[in-house]
Amino acid sequence: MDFRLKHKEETIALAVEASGEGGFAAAIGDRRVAVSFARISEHQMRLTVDGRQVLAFVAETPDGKAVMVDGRTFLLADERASGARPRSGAANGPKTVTPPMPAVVTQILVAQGQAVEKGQGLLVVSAMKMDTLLTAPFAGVVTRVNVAEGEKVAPKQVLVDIEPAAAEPAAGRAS
Amino acid sequence: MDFRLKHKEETIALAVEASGEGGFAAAIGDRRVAVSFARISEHQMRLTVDGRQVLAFVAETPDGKAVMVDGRTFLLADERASGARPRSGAANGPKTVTPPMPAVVTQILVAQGQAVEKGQGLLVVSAMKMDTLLTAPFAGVVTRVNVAEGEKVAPKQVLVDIEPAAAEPAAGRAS
Amino acid sequence: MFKKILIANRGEIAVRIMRTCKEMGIATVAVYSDADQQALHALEADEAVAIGPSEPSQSYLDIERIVAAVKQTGAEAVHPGYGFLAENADFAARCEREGIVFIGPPARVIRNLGDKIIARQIMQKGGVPIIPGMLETAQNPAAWLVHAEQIGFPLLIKAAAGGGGKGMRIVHHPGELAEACQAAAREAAAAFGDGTVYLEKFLPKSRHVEIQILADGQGHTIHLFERECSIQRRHQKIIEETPSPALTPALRAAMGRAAVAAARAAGYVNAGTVEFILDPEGRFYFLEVNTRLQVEHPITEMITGLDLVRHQIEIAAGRPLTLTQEEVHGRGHAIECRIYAEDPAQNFMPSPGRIAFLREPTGPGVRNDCGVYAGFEVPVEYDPILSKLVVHAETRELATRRMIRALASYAVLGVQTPIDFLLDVLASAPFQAGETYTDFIATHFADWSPDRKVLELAAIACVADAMAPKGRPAGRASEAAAHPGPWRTLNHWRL
Amino acid sequence: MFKKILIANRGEIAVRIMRTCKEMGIATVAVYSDADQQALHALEADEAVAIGPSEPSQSYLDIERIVAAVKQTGAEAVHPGYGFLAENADFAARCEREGIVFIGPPARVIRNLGDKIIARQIMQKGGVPIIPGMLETAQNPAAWLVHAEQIGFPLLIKAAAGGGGKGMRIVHHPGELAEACQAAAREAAAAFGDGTVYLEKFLPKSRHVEIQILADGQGHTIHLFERECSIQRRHQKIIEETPSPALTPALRAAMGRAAVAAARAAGYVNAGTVEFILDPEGRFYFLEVNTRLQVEHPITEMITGLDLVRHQIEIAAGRPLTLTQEEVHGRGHAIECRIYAEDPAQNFMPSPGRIAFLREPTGPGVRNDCGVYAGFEVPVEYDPILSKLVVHAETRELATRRMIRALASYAVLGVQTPIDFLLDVLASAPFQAGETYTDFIATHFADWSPDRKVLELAAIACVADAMAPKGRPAGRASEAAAHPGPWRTLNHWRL
Repeated sequence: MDFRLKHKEETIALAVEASGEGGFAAAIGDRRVAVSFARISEHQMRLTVDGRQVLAFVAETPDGKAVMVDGRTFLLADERASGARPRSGAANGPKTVTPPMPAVVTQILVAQGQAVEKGQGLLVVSAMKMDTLLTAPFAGVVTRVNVAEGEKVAPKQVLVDIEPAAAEPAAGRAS
Repeated sequence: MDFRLKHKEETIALAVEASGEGGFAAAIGDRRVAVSFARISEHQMRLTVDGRQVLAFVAETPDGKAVMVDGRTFLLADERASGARPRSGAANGPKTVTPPMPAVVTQILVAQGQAVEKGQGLLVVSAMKMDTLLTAPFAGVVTRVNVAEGEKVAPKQVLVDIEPAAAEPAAGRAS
Repeated sequence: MFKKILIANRGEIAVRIMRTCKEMGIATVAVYSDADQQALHALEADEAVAIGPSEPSQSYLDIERIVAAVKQTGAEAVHPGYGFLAENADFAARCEREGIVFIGPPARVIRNLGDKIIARQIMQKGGVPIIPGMLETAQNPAAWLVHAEQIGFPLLIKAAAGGGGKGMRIVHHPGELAEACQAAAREAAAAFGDGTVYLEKFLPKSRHVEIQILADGQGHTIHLFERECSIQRRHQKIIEETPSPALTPALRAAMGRAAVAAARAAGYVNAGTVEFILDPEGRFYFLEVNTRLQVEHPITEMITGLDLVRHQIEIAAGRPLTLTQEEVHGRGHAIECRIYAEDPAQNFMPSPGRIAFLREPTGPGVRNDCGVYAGFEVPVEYDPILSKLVVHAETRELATRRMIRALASYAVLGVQTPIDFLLDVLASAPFQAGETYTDFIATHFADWSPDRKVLELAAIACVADAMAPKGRPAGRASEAAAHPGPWRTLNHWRL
Repeated sequence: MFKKILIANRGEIAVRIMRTCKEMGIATVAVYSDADQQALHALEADEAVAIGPSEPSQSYLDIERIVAAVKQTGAEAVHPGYGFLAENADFAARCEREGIVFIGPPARVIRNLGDKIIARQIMQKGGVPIIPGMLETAQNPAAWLVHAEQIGFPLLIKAAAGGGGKGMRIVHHPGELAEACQAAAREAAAAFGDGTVYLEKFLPKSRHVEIQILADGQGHTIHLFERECSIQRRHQKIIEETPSPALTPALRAAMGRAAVAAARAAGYVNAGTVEFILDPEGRFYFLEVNTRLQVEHPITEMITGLDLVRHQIEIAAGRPLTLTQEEVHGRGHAIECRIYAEDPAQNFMPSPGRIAFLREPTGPGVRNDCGVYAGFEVPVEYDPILSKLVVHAETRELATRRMIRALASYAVLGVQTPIDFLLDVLASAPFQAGETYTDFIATHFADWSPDRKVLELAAIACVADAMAPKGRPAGRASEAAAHPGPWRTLNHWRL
């Protein structure tokens, strides 16, 4: 059985072979490990990995499976599962105006029809007492402001549509 | 909606009338209370009873629903539910040889065919480092010893069958 | 003593205050906004009053609604916690007018100390060393320049009404001064409704050391030693400890005396904190007074064995402080780590969301003042603090090890936390050497990224979790009912 | 220092010992029986070794299996905890022969102090007051009677090898003596393989007060004050506290000196406890030495700020004890309540079973040394202790209130516990007056039955639980993925 787990931009591939109830051998890169495991509770697993005993805490979250080992928590997602979501669109460069975290819109600085420069401030969102200015990813014209002040917004949600200026390489609207 | 909850030998009857989502009025004896409630988690309820806020912790157990309020825990069982089990057979007087708690048989003091007096020691069970002597509930003859030393036993399980002596009022075997 | 107190706050600090109230036999009233209907503080109180929408200005910061909740429930006193209305002189004054006891200093004291220029004047008069700089504001660029040259560069522009870095600018050259003053004033005006700014000497390699004080209404003031709070991100403390690795007994005594003098100069009553900047030569300067219970008060409780909230309530009830300075002893070493919902790998960006699983650290010398629980949705509207993990041990080294053990056993799944970052800070050579200056994170951890050494282990756990059935372990085979037979206890063992 | 320690125990004490090991950077090995495959102590260790069937004699008490586990894992030392092999001189001797460090006193000391008659001889020679009574056994009824009349009635028959009340009888009249001696000897022989008994004066209205001592291998011995452990059911402690309400500073110092003298007389090394009986006139008598870590050691840790397990390990590693008597100070008041799986309404009958839900108390000054978790099946084979709830506060009154708050917030569902009983004891007038004699429960709580005042509330909760859907609160409506857009942090606030 092969697992491909996404962690941020990286994929961890595990070739897993079950060895009886509660055990498996896994190959990760050139490393091979013998694992035995038992579920302690819904969120707690006991592992023995090459003789060392480890407690792992696991919970499903909207961003993938959160797994804590030794005080270190990682978000892992099955790459093949539908909607395995890249944690970051950084590879292509951010092209949409969307908040980095769940937040509240506190200020809107542009209006429909307004021309904006790349990097120009568009709106301010606030989360947990920290204000964040969202800026234009490229030069263009604001075709639509999709939110109002006081509105709750979330990552991926496009807050402002911008029609790129002719010189912009990216095709189409930022959406 | 009427609830009849068994607590030990007693029955608590509640006449309950739902008042919208998350609220009800209950009559318990001559007391009438207005209750609003919300589930906080699988095992935790928030109640407001006549203005006072109370946290209650609830879990199903083999002996009924365990409910903790203010550090006091009660076992409550729906009287009408199938197998609503009396916590004690004390009303009829104990007539069977059964351990009071899950335990291990550590000593058997009688053998099949042996005559025993009322109160005579039959076997010793041990739980959590406490030994308990189980005695004959009436005079008679041991017709069968159902367990062996070292065996795990549980309440309700009949460990020794005794045929009552002729003088005994109770009909039939102790089983 | 009060029969009922309303706690005008939320989260861990509201829960912590309620615990002391319960131990004092005082009924508690929580207030909660729409976002906090199922918040822990609202659950733990004897009564809970809804005070409005999630937006802080319409709930926790709304004086009218808080006062109405006090009247509705018949509470005799209000504990403001920290943040929100805790240092709002108008709120304290309103309580005074309404006959509600405000658990904190008098409104007048809050107002004076809330204006940094007035506070500096008070301290100078009281003989407390202040950072070299202005004691009033200035009106024109020429006047600024005169002051600046007296002080010397680099210098710091600060807002009189300020806090949290707003309206603050470091200026290195005379040429930058005028524009920086104007920008700072604009920012301060926008943030506080007051654009007054002033200049102070900038002390680059310094520590933030604060002294806890307690003052009763009868003129008796003592201090409870220091807290070192130099490790900060975004001007917000993240690790605090006491004693400070930088203080000698003589310096501790001197700073304690200065803090008591500061409190006396200000006419202080109740618990408060006098913040100082300590330079590498051991000179200390008054920074400000926090006129409330400090977030990091638990480390002082750990080393002194005192319950600061109880002392606050008793002082507010008019009782004299019977503790003398000589009776207060610090023992051992305490460290606090603030567990925020934030992502240290992304510049400590907030991370609200649902706590999917929570496992708190426990054990000897471990205290976790926690305001959330598994299943709770951490709101986007409020401060990101989830809990404060505090440890106490015999020495700084042992406390550090204890904190590392506690952090490593703390699972918060569903939101990001700085737990792994804190593990690395605690294990670092500069921390262990006590080189805790206010530039600590910028100097040593600017490029921090999460340790990946157990990532593969986490991936293995992920696979194991997928392979292991989720069903509960079956209950015991034994029958459930208990039909007591005839039995008697034979014997018993003792440990 | 050791690199790896095997903990030859289970439950809360094994977990507690591992915590200190982790803080000291020492790897831990757990051993577990079949019943304990998923026990907390087996989960928390770095390695866990199966040592056999559930029956204690074939696992936790099996010296061969423990020694084999030590060798298999390469552990350098064994911590025996309390109970099981902790006071087994043969095990300590075996460790000595195998080159395994036994974290406790030398085998010879354990053997001497394990024989109560020899211990009494040692103490008398060492100038420690002992309970009036015999210093040897007797061979015939006439000899018993001679001793008995010298001692006076009522008197107590005790087993030399004894513990936990086995082989113990109170005798009020000379006529009962011969038969009681024989019965006690039979019981002792059955329980301990040694029927030796002796007579002591019975002190009816007395307190159980014990002194914690620490002795290193270099002859330096100190005491860490007393613990009052008078409140017992079935001769087993259930509430302990320190300081004792009965001790004056002078008496504390005298008992401390006696305990140190007792330790010196016995050649004691490592942590130990000297138990005394204290009569209402303030006279104290040596009872026995517990040659191990005591169940109730946390209350001493709370008032002294010391980690006793760390000191045990350091002493066992041959380090000198650097603490002096003058450096040890008790501060505040600590109380421990033992949370057993037992039913106080049914004569404290054991209550094994599955923990269906667990919510531990938290907060300032609260420590819960817990050995179980929700979902764990508490085995029938072992001691019923689930956790030890410990509080610390400034005074006895405040500690009592803190304990009441903590108990009232402690939910253990699925097994019976004495939490409600303990709440009533803590709230009672005799407890609050400090009238804690060994007959406390028999005198004040013999007829105890559970308080029913919140039974109706519980019934209402039961109904509400039945009416409320069990589904989890839905997650936030927001989309999950995070596509960072272009953004930058604008500002920040400070608390």
